[in-house]
Amino acid sequence: MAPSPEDADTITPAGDAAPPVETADGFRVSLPVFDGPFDLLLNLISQHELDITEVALSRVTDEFIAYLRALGPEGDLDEASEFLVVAATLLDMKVAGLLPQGELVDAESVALLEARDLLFARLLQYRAFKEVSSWFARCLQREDRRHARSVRLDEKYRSAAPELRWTLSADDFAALAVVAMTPTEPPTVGLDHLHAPLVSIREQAAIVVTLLRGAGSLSFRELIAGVAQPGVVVARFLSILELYRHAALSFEQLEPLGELTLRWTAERWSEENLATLGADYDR
Amino acid sequence: MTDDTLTDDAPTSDGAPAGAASIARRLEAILLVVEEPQSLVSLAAAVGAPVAAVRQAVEGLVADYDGETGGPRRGFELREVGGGWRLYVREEHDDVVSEFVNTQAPSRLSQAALETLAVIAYKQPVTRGQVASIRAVNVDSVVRTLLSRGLITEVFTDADTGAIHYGTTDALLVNLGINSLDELPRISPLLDDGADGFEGEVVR
Amino acid sequence: MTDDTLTDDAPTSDGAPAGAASIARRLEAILLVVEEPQSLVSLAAAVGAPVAAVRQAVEGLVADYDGETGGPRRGFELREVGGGWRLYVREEHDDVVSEFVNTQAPSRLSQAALETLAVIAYKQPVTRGQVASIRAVNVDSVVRTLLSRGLITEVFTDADTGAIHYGTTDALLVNLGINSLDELPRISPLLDDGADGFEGEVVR
Repeated sequence: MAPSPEDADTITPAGDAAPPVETADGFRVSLPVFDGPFDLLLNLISQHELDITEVALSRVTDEFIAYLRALGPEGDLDEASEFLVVAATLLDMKVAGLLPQGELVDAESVALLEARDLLFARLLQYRAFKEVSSWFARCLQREDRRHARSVRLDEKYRSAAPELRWTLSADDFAALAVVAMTPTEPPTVGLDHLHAPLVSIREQAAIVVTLLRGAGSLSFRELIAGVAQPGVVVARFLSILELYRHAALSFEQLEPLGELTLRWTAERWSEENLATLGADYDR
Repeated sequence: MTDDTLTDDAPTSDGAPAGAASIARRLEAILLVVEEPQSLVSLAAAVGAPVAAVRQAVEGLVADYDGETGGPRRGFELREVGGGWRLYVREEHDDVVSEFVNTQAPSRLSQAALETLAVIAYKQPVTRGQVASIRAVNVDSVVRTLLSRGLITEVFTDADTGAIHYGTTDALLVNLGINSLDELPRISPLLDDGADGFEGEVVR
Repeated sequence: MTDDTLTDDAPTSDGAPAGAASIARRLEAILLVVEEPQSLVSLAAAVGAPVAAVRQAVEGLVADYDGETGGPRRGFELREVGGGWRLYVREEHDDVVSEFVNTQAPSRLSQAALETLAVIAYKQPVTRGQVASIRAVNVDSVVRTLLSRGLITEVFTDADTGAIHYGTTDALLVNLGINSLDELPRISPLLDDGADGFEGEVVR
C-alpha cells in the first residue's frame, strides 16, 4: 500500500497514458500518406491504420538524418538511439509487410503472418516500456524531493556495536584492492559446455565431391549414410551449399521436407577449388 | 518502562492492549536511529514484541503523526516504502527542508536509463542481452549506471552461459516511493503477447 | 499550511500567536533531518520566523514530546545540547536502541565493505559516486558502516558539486599494523590504467 493517497493519481496504466505528442520540437515525418510527428506514425502503424508498406522508410530515414544534422553535434542522443530502435522495427515490419500474403494455404505463409504479428508485438512491447518509463521518471523525481530521516548514530550507541574483528594484513588488503578495482570482464557466453569436435567443411566437401562425381546423382540421405555425428551431417550439408555456390552441383526437392536429390553439374572442376571452399567458415 | 503505561496511552487508548502504547514509544526510539526502512519483523525483534502488536502500534503511530488521534498533524510522517517503515519529513515541508539542507539532487537518469530500468523491473530476472533485444540497442553502460546507483543488482549468473541476470533492488522501491513491485503500473496485457515471442528470439 | 492552525494548536493553544503551531510543524520537519544541534537563530532562519516565536515553539515541542500537553510521552525528546537543539532517543529507551544497534552491526566487515574500504584507501580522497562506479554497485550503506566504524572519514566537500570526499583514518592504519598510508603495498599499475577509465565514465 502506498502511504499517501496522491499516489493513486500518478499511477496511470501505461496503455492509455500515451501522451507522446512533442510536436513542438520533436521529429516530424512528411510523406505522401502521412504528415506528423514520428511517435504518431508509430501509433498509427501499431493500430493497423496505416499500412507499413505505404511508408517509404528511406525517406523517413533521410528526413531524420536531416533533422539530426539540424540539431548539431550536441543533438539528442536519446532521440537518435530511439530512432534506430524504431527504424529497425519498421524495417522488420516492412519486410514482413512486403512479402506476398495470399490465402492461408501453407505453413510458410502462416509463419510469415506470425512473424508479422510478432513484429507488431515487439513494437507494442517497446512502446509499453517507453511509456511506463515516464511513470518511473515521475516517481523518481517526486521521491528525490522527499527527506527521510538519516542521521548518524550517536556516539553512545555506536560504541554499543561489538568490537571489530580485523584479520587482514596489509598485503591481504592490497590484494583485495586489486580485486576490487579490476574492471569486471564483460560477460561472454561460455562455450565450455559445448564439446562437439570441430569438423572441417573442406574435408567433408572432398568426400561429397568424391561420392557425387562417382555416382553422378545421389540423395542427401545417401550422402550421409552411415554418419552418426550430427556435426558431420551439418558440415556435409554446408559443404553442399558451398559447392552449389561454385556451381559444382544442383539440387532438386519435389516437395517440402521431401527427398533432396543432388546432381554433379561441374563442367570444370579442379582440386584447387577445394582449397578455398568454405573459407567463410574459417576464422 | 512500566511507568509508560500510566502516562502515554492517550493516542491508542481506544481498545488497544495495555502494552501497545509502550511498544509505540519503543518504536519511536528505534525509528529515530534507523537509516533504512525497517520491516515489521525487524521492528518486532527490536522492540521485543509480537509482529501483530507491532503492526497495530505502527498503524497507531501513522494515525498519531497524521493528527487523527487528537494531537497535531506532525511535521514528519511514518511511511511504508521499500518493504519497511521509516520516518519522513511530511511532503508539504519538503521545500523548507530542501532549502535548509541544500542537498544536491542526484543527477537525473537519461531516457535510455529509465527505459532500461523499466524493462528490468518488469522482466526480472533478465540478462543484458535480453534487455538489449527489447530496446534494440546496447545497454551495457546504462546497466552500469543503474548498478552504481544501486537501483538494480546482479541476481544470479547462469552456470552454463555465464550470463548475469539482473533484478531491481529495495532501494529502487524506496526511490520510487512504493512498497513493492506489485505497485508498478500494470502493462501485462501488452507484455504477455510480445514477451513470449521474444524469449525465442533472444536465444537466437 | 494554513489548515494546520485549525487542527494542531492543541499543544501551544495557551496564548501562542496564530502561526506558532505551523512554526512548530516546520521545526519538526527541520529537526528530523539535522545531524548537529541547531541554535535558535539557525532554526529561525530555517523556518522563516522570528527567534522569539521559534523559542516559544521549541519550548512547546519539548513539552509536547514530554507528554505534558495531553499527548503521549514520546520515545524521543527534544534537548538542548551545546547551545543547540536536536532530537534524541529518550534515555529510558537506550537499552532497546543499543541492543538493536548491536544486532545490526556484525563483528566482521562484509566482503563488500572490505573491498569498498580498499578502494577508498588507495584512491582517497574519493567520492561515493566514484567508488560506486569502480565497484559497479551502490556503496551508500557500506560507506555508512565504514563511517560508523571509524575506518573512514569525510575529508572535504567539493564546493561546486557538494560531493563529499572520503579518506581513511588512523584506525585503519592501526588495524593494518602500518604507520602511514605510504606503507600500503604498491599496486600502482592498476590504479593508473583502470581507474582513469572509470573516471571518464562517471562524468558521462
